Parts: sequence; structure tokens; C-alpha cells
Amino acid sequence: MTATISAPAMVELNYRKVIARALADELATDPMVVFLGEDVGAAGGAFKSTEGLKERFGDRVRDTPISEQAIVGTAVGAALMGLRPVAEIMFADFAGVCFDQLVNTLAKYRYTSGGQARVPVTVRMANGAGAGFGPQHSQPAENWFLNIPGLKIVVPATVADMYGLLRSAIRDDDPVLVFEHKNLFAIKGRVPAEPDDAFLVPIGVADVVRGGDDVTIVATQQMRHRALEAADQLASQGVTAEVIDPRTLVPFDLDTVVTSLRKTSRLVVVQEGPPDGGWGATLIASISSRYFELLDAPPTLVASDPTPVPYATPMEDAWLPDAARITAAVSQLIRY
Amino acid sequence: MTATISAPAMVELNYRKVIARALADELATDPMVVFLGEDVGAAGGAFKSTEGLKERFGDRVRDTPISEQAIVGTAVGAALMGLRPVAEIMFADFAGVCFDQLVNTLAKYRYTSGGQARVPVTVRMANGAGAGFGPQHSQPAENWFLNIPGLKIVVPATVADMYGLLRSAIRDDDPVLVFEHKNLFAIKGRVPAEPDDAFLVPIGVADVVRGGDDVTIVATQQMRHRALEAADQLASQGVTAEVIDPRTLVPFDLDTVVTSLRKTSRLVVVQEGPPDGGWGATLIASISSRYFELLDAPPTLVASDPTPVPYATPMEDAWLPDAARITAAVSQLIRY
Amino acid sequence: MTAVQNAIVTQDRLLDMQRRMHEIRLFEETVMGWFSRALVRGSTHLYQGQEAVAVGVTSALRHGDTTTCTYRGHGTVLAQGAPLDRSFAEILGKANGLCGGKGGSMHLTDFSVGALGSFAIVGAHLPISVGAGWAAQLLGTGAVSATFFGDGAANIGTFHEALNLAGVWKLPVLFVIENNLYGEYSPITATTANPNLVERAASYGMPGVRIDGNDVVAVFEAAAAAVDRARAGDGPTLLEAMTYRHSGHSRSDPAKYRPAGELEEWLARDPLVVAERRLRDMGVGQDELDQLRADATARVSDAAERAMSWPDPKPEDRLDDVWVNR
Amino acid sequence: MTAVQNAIVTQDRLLDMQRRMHEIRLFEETVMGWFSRALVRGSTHLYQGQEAVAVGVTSALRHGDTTTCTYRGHGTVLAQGAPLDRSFAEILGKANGLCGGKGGSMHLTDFSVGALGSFAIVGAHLPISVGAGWAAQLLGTGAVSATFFGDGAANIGTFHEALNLAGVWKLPVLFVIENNLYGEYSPITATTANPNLVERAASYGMPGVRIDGNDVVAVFEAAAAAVDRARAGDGPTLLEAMTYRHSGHSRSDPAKYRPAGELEEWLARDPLVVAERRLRDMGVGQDELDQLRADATARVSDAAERAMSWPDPKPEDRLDDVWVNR
Ligand SMILES: Cc1ncc(C[n+]2csc(CCOP(=O)(O)OP(=O)(O)O)c2C)c(N)n1
Ligand SMILES: Cc1ncc(C[n+]2csc(CCOP(=O)(O)OP(=O)(O)O)c2C)c(N)n1
Ligand SMILES: [Mg+2]
Ligand SMILES: [Mg+2]
Repeated sequence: MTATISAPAMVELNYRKVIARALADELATDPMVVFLGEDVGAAGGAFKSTEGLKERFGDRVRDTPISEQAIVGTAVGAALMGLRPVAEIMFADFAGVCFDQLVNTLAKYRYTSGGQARVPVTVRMANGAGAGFGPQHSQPAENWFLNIPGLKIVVPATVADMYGLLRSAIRDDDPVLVFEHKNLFAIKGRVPAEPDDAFLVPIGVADVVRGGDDVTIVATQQMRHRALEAADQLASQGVTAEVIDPRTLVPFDLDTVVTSLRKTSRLVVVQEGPPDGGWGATLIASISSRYFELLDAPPTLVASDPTPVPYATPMEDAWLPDAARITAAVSQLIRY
Repeated sequence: MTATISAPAMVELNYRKVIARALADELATDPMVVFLGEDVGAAGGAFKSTEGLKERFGDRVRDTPISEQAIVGTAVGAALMGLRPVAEIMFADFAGVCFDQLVNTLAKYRYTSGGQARVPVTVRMANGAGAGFGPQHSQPAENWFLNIPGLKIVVPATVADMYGLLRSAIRDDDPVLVFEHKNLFAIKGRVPAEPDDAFLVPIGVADVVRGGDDVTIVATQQMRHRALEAADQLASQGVTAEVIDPRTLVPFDLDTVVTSLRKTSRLVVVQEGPPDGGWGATLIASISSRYFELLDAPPTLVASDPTPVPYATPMEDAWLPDAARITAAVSQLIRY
Repeated sequence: MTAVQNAIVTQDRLLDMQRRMHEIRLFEETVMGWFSRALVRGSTHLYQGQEAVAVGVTSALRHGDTTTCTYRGHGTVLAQGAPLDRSFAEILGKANGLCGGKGGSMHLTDFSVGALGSFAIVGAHLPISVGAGWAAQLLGTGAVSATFFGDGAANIGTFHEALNLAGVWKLPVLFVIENNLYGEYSPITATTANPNLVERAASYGMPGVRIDGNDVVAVFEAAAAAVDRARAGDGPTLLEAMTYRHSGHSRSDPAKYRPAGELEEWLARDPLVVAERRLRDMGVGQDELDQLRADATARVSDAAERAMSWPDPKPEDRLDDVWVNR
Repeated sequence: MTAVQNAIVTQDRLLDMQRRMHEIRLFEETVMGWFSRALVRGSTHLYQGQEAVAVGVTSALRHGDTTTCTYRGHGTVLAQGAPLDRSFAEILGKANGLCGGKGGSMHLTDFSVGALGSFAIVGAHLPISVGAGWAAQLLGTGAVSATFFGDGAANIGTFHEALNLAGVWKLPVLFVIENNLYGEYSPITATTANPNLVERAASYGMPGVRIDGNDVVAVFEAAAAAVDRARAGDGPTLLEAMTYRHSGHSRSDPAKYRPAGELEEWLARDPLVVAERRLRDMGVGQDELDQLRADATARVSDAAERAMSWPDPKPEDRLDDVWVNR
């Protein structure tokens, strides 16, 4: 990576704090970037992931009423006039409240206007389960948007990807939904001390996180970390797993998965969230229909249960796929 | 079917009119059934599919303001108090406006309350493309709800299924979304002249519409009819296709598809709507992962393009899979 | 300019407004004819009877200002200056319709004249104009955005969220209720707890003005005052224009639900008649008025013919315009 | 009963209200302690300081009436009579918590006392109470439904849709704004064009009453009048109860955004203090008041201990309660 060649000074930040850092870098780089949401300014965000922005960028960072439909619609309208708005929806579950604005207005504006509109809106949302927030504050909502053409979807799992993908999202001329996983807020990582475009992560490019020959495991966000745990356990059993983090769900980097399958011939997809209608099933369907001959064994989906996210720890823990379930699925494939 | 044994008098109705008939039969059978929506009463519905109900059932049928969130929420609240509400969302696209009420309130109420709540709400929506209504009035929205446990989803393709499934939906103690395809309003069919429970169609049971040995084609709503066209064309080429209409997407009758595949070993799924995140990909993933050994050829998805629904006829026609595309997909599988 | 200066309606200005009202009226009658001849699919929602609202408000706007409107938006987009032929072409689903045939009757959009779009989801566009207003405030362009919507739309959530946000941020937005007394078929009193919609302005800390929506001069004057207020940084205004649609809600609606005589009453106050009376009072002769209508008729029918002659989009065009880059 | 009769607050009635306010206060303090000791995950939103609103309003309800409330709903559900131990247990995620541990702190629900639920999505519950009111109207049960929500929630779309629908259908619903001056951290004036929320009632054709939300008697009297109105078929009422939350928005909030002295001012008008003063004026002795608090303390700590001792749900329990039948 060119960045390491030029060896810039690096700093360690956690996933929560790098969000504010990425926003600050884009706000500083492009005067047309603006940011709005509930309590994102004066209070620094419900998750304290936007601290300091209001003080530094003034009116370009605005606290809104509790009006998600107005937040998204206002971002769209501002984008039409040349701004590059970032809208925060505090929890991804609240995307339900402004779903029409996201899927019928934001996603379709360019198409419906026959290409007249450019809607460079970034929508950030805190995503996912595992923190005990209960059924209406824990959903991995990225799966709600797969069937809606017009929205790019990024799901960063590391500090570097959060930094690089959020900045790329803001620079993208199409609408991008950025899902920030609540259960990853505390993980640490390194980013350049000074804004550095070499650390932008391109939208639509998967990351081969770990090389392996026996099986391809595809996983995002907290499942990526659990897949790596599983890969360690499998290694001790002599099974080498290649772990791929797509990082972007739309557009999906199928080539990287296919390249890996040419080697492993075995696919396990690990998805947080109910199995039906998700990106995991979509990936398995794409591979099965277009690369059938590559598969020596059934492509396997390790997903959450077809239930809402339960509150109590023992139930929520069981709802989320863990390394043990991933390892078991792989072992079964190897035996197939 | 017992109905044919007792040979009741039958009448011919179209898909549009049988909706009012099914609603009337349930309103007449159960005094707790109520019906609300925009212009459903005095005006008889935007599609004239609810004519006569207001006159006959009075206050149990109510016209609402243009307030979809209030419509769904009011239905839920009324259900909690023992009523059995049917709510109409005029076009399925408008589900975006009340998505939160549908996915966070309606779908999760029973779970979040630990089983205290019973929410027998039926939500009816006019669905799908092909009538020139443009990008925001033509979406096959059934695919928006697959990843949301707690909602049953029915997609009737015939007059008899519309009648039998809508009545079953209203009697069901769980929330049911009923998608009424706009492009099928004019098709005709026969239903009993008098209310007759023998004509209820159970939720979760697929219909083998046409028998065949060479390939299994699974399709819903207007795609079911195009699949049958394709099956005719294929027959003339000596290929016999088994056509299955799941009729219900959640819960999905996988067994009927599997039984067919044991015979045909080839699967083609025809889905109206973009390919990603849909029921088609979900079905292909379920079969590939759980019944891999049944497949002699790649399971194939014939779907719409990954774009919004265009307005102009030449573009909308091309967007929708037709018999020719289905036939081509099958022929390719047969050659595989 | 102050509201007062701004609001002086000279004879030329009124003649120009009347010209545009004629064009809109004839445009809609042409579209109506096409639908009855099944030359257009889907649904359409016509503007006859409401012309004074779009023409009066947009006449108070200047270059750089923007509008959003509804599926009943042909009149608004034309009033802002969208070409007749390409507007017709979009409704016919032609390749060089305003939206390349992708949007259709409910989505006429022409960025080149500031028409940010017609929306098919009730209420969805109000926040869009709020966003345009926010951009104007941040960039200091002095631009004003006007959003048109119906009486029925005033009961959907986005109305509430948009007006409160514009109010608390003091954005340069005109919220224009086209109160034609009905939603699709339901009279406003059946769906609205307090049908006096203009009173809602108080909830959002903005002035509310109810006006005769069939008198283009009254509409213009009220809009001009609201525009001045917005440009001066004093925030949004709610305008409630009382008007009436001459035809049913959409082509499939015979409008049987109207009380007898209601339509006739409103026809007597047809915005074209009201404006013509004003012009006569200003001393404009009948022949000039007839000439005005004749010219409009010619322009509209030429445009219609041109649009009809244009080619359909190619099937593969459907794959364009989803993404800027991918 | 008429509002007047209904609203007579006897000494016994006020003692009972004070008892419940004490229980809620102690319940919340216990939960606060658990969170600081990390015995509970996720988020919690406490009700200290607002007790008079829930207790005053629910005291005006009768068996068969219902409530919905927010994630800050422990007080409302307890005020309606939900058991202390099973409420604690739900927050602890125990198997026999009110919701079997599936909902948690933000979802306390007890149908047996008419508590239809606590909602974690701002504004989502208002239409639910409207629906309960519609059912009461259709079935002629005479039941009233009360829905509690915050000042910030008054800016979301469902507020508008719910109040308009209840207003036009004249439904027996009490809309109770718990105006504690802040959303999460934003003061109402930063988010609300007209912070005088009670004035919004006019838009929905219903009366609006602003009350001292820290005086349980004032709350009760206003609620009783609104309940009578609703039972008489005269429709909904908007109550704006001015109150204050003693702690931050949620456990993670130190509430640094508050102006100096604001909390102290409100602590001086703590609902428990206000009610105690009233009781003293009625001639209740200090020892009786102390005894009341002591008894409440005992009941709450017993319930807490009991709840703590109860078993966790089994992992496989997560698969239940999605469907009635499948
Ligand atoms: C969210 C949503 N709900 C319902 C509809 C269907 N619909 C289209 S127009 C209309 C009536 C709108 O009435 P009004 O706002 O008064 O506008 P008008 O048509 O009278 O100009 C309805 C209900 C829609 N397009 N969007
Ligand atoms: C639709 C939605 N948007 C945002 C949130 C996050 N949120 C939870 S509480 C809250 C503040 C609510 O303020 P208010 O209505 O005044 O109630 P209070 O917390 O003061 O009692 C917000 C923004 C949410 N839960 N739901
Ligand atoms: Mg109207
Ligand atoms: Mg508050």
C-alpha cells in the first residue's frame, strides 16, 4: 500500500472516535460538506462519535429536531443545490421512520429525473446487535435496502475501513448508507495523524483479511472478527480458511469471492441478522447460479435466528452467530 | 377438494372485485373485523376494489386522512383491544411511509411484549409493475419485508387465491401483509356464490399449478402467469416444466419445491423486482445450501433489472421478465 | 425590492400571467384527451382550475429560486418555464421528455428552470424544499424555495416535520397549500380535525395567509410578500390558496362525490375568467384577449404535435441514470 | 361522574398517589444503582422528577382504560399497577420479567393493568393509543386511552398524524406531553419553532391544557376533566405537563448542557416535596409521611431482591413469541 511506503505518522484511535475524525477531515477538505442530525452538534452525538465538529465547523454542523423524515429530505434538497450533506440517523432501526425518504426519494431521485439530479448524500447509522439495546435498537438494518437500486451500502468493520470508507462515501456522487456497528465502537486501530487521501478505502472493493486454501468465509462487521476467531480455531485443526470482508454490500465485489472459491471450492457466509432477504442469501444465490461448477460442497449461510433481537444477554448472545457456530459449519463442509 | 364434492353454486368475478367480496364475507362473519384506509369507504377505494362495504357495514369501514403511519398504528392499537383490523395502504410503495409501524411496531409487538400481545392485523397493498405508474407507484414491495421476522406475507395470483388467502389472512392471529397485484386486477375467476369456508386458502401452502418432469419453475403473481406461458412454449419443444406458485412468501412452503426438485433436479425462480435481497435469491440460497445434492444444474434466478421501475412502456416492458426470458433460462438449464 | 413594489401588477405582467394560465389550461386539456384515447398509461392528475396558484406564486420568484410540487404538478413546472413540448413528451414517455421517459406524468422535473421535481408520494417533497432553503441560507445565495401541496397532504407526517424545521431554522421557504377541498375523493372536513389549515402556521412559528387561489393577482401579492420576508432572513410562510380542480382526482374519477352546483360555482370563478375581468378593467380589449388565447392555443398544439412525433426511448435506456458512477 | 366530583382529591387518594410516587422514585434509584454497577446492559432512561405526571394521570383512569408510553416509561407502567418485582426483573432480563426478558428497560408492558407498552421509537406509540380509542368508540366500552410522550416527540410525524386522526374521529384519547424541556440533550427552543406546545391543540380541533407537571393534584384534576370529556364522547385532549428529569437523558449522560441552577430550581419543586407539603396542609403528620416512605422503601427493596434472585431466560427461549401460530 502506497501509504506504508510514504510512511506517514500514524495515531491510534477507536472506531467511535475515528468517525468524528473522518467527518472532520472531509468537512475541512470540502467546504460543501455539511452535517446534520439529532444531537450531533452541541452534544457531540448520542454515541459521542461526532464530538468537536460543531465547535470547529459552526453552522455547517446542525442539531435537528427529532424528525428523521425531515433530516433525510433536507439532506436531499441541500444536495440538489450543490452541498454534500452527511445525515445521521442515530440508530439504524430508525431508518424505518424515514424509509420512504431513503428508498423512494433518495435512491430514485436521479433515475426519476432522467439523470438531472445528483444526490451525493451520505447517511450514517449506528447498526447491529450485541449491546443489549433490545428489539428496536439492535437491528442490522443493512439488509433492508438490498432490493432498492440506487443506494450504495458500506459496512466497515475496522478503524481503518471506517475512516477510509466514510471519507469515500462523503466524496461519492451517489447516495451512500454507512452502517457503523455499535458493538465495534471500542475496537482500536491506526490512521494517519494528518488527513491523507492514501487512506481512503474505495467503495466496492472487498478485503481478503486472511489467506487460506480450504474454505472461503465471507463476513462483515462484528461477524468478520468472529470469523477470524473461527479461522484461528480451524487452523489448529489443520484447516486453513480464507476470510473475506466485502466491506461494501452495494456494489458487491463478487470477483474477490470468486477468485477465492477457485482455490477453496467451499463457501461459508456469516451474516448478522435473520437469514431471509439478507446479503448472505443474495451472495449464495449469485455464486450458486453463476459459479455452480466452482462449488464442491453446499454453500452455507451462518446467520441469526428468524426472530427480532432479544434483550436479555443469554438470548441475545445465542441469537448472534459466534466462532463456534462458524467453525462447526466449516468442519461440516470439509467433511462433505 | 370438499368444495367440489358439495358442488356449491359459483360466480365469476375479477381479481379486483373479489377483494371486496372477501372483505365483505369476513366483515359479515366476524363482528370484530374492521376496515380502514384512504378513500376505502365512501369512494369504494382508489381501485374500486372495496365498493359497497361502507354502505353495508357502516362505522366498521372508515375513511382515513392521508396518514399511513396513523393508519397502521391505529390498526395495531385496535387489534390489541380485540378487534381484527384490515388496513389498506393504497399502493405498496407507500409502505415506505409507514415502514416503522410495519417492521418495528406491528412485526415485533408480540415478541417485545413477551407474548402478551396478539396483533391480528391484515395490511392490504396494491403491488407491482406493468401498468405505467412510474418509479414510485410500481414496486413489488413484498421483498422489503423478508428480513423482518413477525410478518406473514401472501402474494395471490388468481381470483380464487385472492379470495381464499385474504379471508385466511384476516382470520390469522398474526400480522399478515397481503400484496394485490395491480396488473392482475382484470383477470377473472370463480368463487362460491355464498360465503363458504371450503374456499379458504391456507397460508403457507404452495400450489403446484402445472405438473412437469424436466424443470421446476417457481413464480408468483403476474410472473406465475408468464411462467405458465413459458411452460406452454417449452412443451412444444418437448420440455415439461413443473410450475409452482408459493402463494405465501412467509412462511415459505419449501417442501413442495423440494418434492418437485427430487423429480426435476433443475430450478428456475422467476421474480418480479430487482434480484438482490428478494425472495428469489432467498429460495435459491435455501435450496443450494440445504438440498445441494438435488441440483444437477445451476439454480437460476430470472428477475427484473437492478433499477427503479421506469415509466415509459418500452422500458417498463423490458424491465419485467417475460415468457421468452423464462423459456431461454430453462433451455439453458436443460442444455447444462 | 419591498413587498409593495414587488407586488405591483402591471398590465404586461398580468397579460404574461394570463398567457401562462392559458397554456397550462390547454396543456391539461390536451393531456386529458390523450388519456381518454389511451395514448398514456398509468395515472394522471390534472390542474385545470388551479392555474392561478402556480402562476401567481412562481411569478413572485426569480432566477435561482426553486419549486417542488406534486403528481398534480404539470401546471407548476410549466409555470416555472419548463418547455411545453418536452413536458408533453415526458407524459407520453418519449426519449427526450423532461426525464427521458423514466418519470412520467407524476414526476415532471426541469432543473434548468428550478423545478426540482414533481413527487408521487404525498408530502415527500416538503423536506426537499426545506433542504433547498437550508442550502440557500448556508451559501447565502438569497434563493427562495416554494413547495406546493394539497389540503390532504397537510395531514401527513412530513408536513409537520418540514414546517417545524423550516420554522426553527428560519429558512427561506414558501409552503403553498393548494386547498381544492378534496383529497382523492374525501372532502377535507372528513379527514381534517381543523379544516382551517392556515391556522396551523402558529404551531410552526410562521405567519399563515389564506388567499383566493383563483385570483392570480391575490396569489401573486401574497407570494411576493412571503418571498420578501424569506429573502430578508425572516423565515418561512404558510400560504393557503383556496381553489378547486375542475376535473376529478385522476382520469378514472368522475367526481360523483361532489355536491350539486359546487363545480358550477367554482367555474364562475375560473381563474382565467377572473384574470380576464381584471385585464378588461385595466383597459385591455377583447380582441387582444382573444389573440392571447389563440396564440397560446397555437403554441400548445404545436408543442403537442412535436412531442407526439418524437421517438420512444430504447428498452436498454432503462439501465441508465441509476448511478452517477459505479 | 363529572369532572368536579371526579377531581376531589381526598387525603387517602393523595396518600395513595404519594405512595406510588415514592415507589417509582425508589425503583428508579435502584435501577440507576444497578446500571452504575453494570448489572444492566444497553440503555436506560429514568423518570425521577416526573413522577407526578404518570401518577396524576393514571389516577384519573379506571379499570379497562389503557396507556402507552416511552422508553422513559418505568414510572407510567408502575403507576398503572405493574408489579415492582416483575418490572425490575424485565430490566434485569430475567425469565419472568414482564416481557420474559425479551423487551427490557425500554419496553415494559403489562396488559393485565392496561399498560399496552413502552416504546423505544420516538412517537411510534401515539397511533397505538389512537387505535385503542377507536376500538373503545366502536365497541362502546367507554374506555379511555392515555399516551405519554416527550416534548421532543412532539416534532415527529406520528404526533401530527395521531392527533389529527383522534381529533377528526373524536376519539377518547388523552395526549400527555411530558415536557421536561429537553430532547436527549437539545433544549426544546433549539428544536421547536413554537415551544408553546399546548398551542398545537388548535390545529387538531381539541382543547389544550398546560399544567404544573410536578403537582400531582394539578395533573390529576386536569386529567380527570379530560377523561370525563373523552368518556362523554367529546373527543381527545392535549395535556402539556411541565416537568423536569433529575438525571441525564440516559445513564451515559452527565447532563452538562444544563444551565447552572436549573436543576436546583426544579429540585425545590420536586413532586414528592410538593405532594408532601399538600399532605401536611391536610393535617397529615410527619411520622405518617415518614412511615409512608419507609413502607415504600421496604416494598421496593424486597421486590428488587426477589427480582435479582430469579433465573435468567434459557437461550432457546429467544425462539418463542414471534408467532401466535405457525
Ligand atoms: C403517502 C401517500 N399516500 C397516499 C397516496 C395516494 N394519493 C395520491 S393523491 C392523494 C390525495 C391527495 O390530496 P391533496 O393533498 O389534497 O392533493 P390534491 O390531489 O387534491 O391536489 C392520495 C391519497 C400517495 N400518493 N402517497
Ligand atoms: C424515531 C426516533 N428517533 C430518535 C430516537 C433517539 N431518542 C431517544 S429518546 C430521544 C429524545 C426524546 O426526547 P423527548 O421526546 O423530549 O422525551 P424525553 O427523553 O425528554 O422524555 C431521542 C432523540 C428514537 N428513539 N426514535
Ligand atoms: Mg386536495
Ligand atoms: Mg423531553
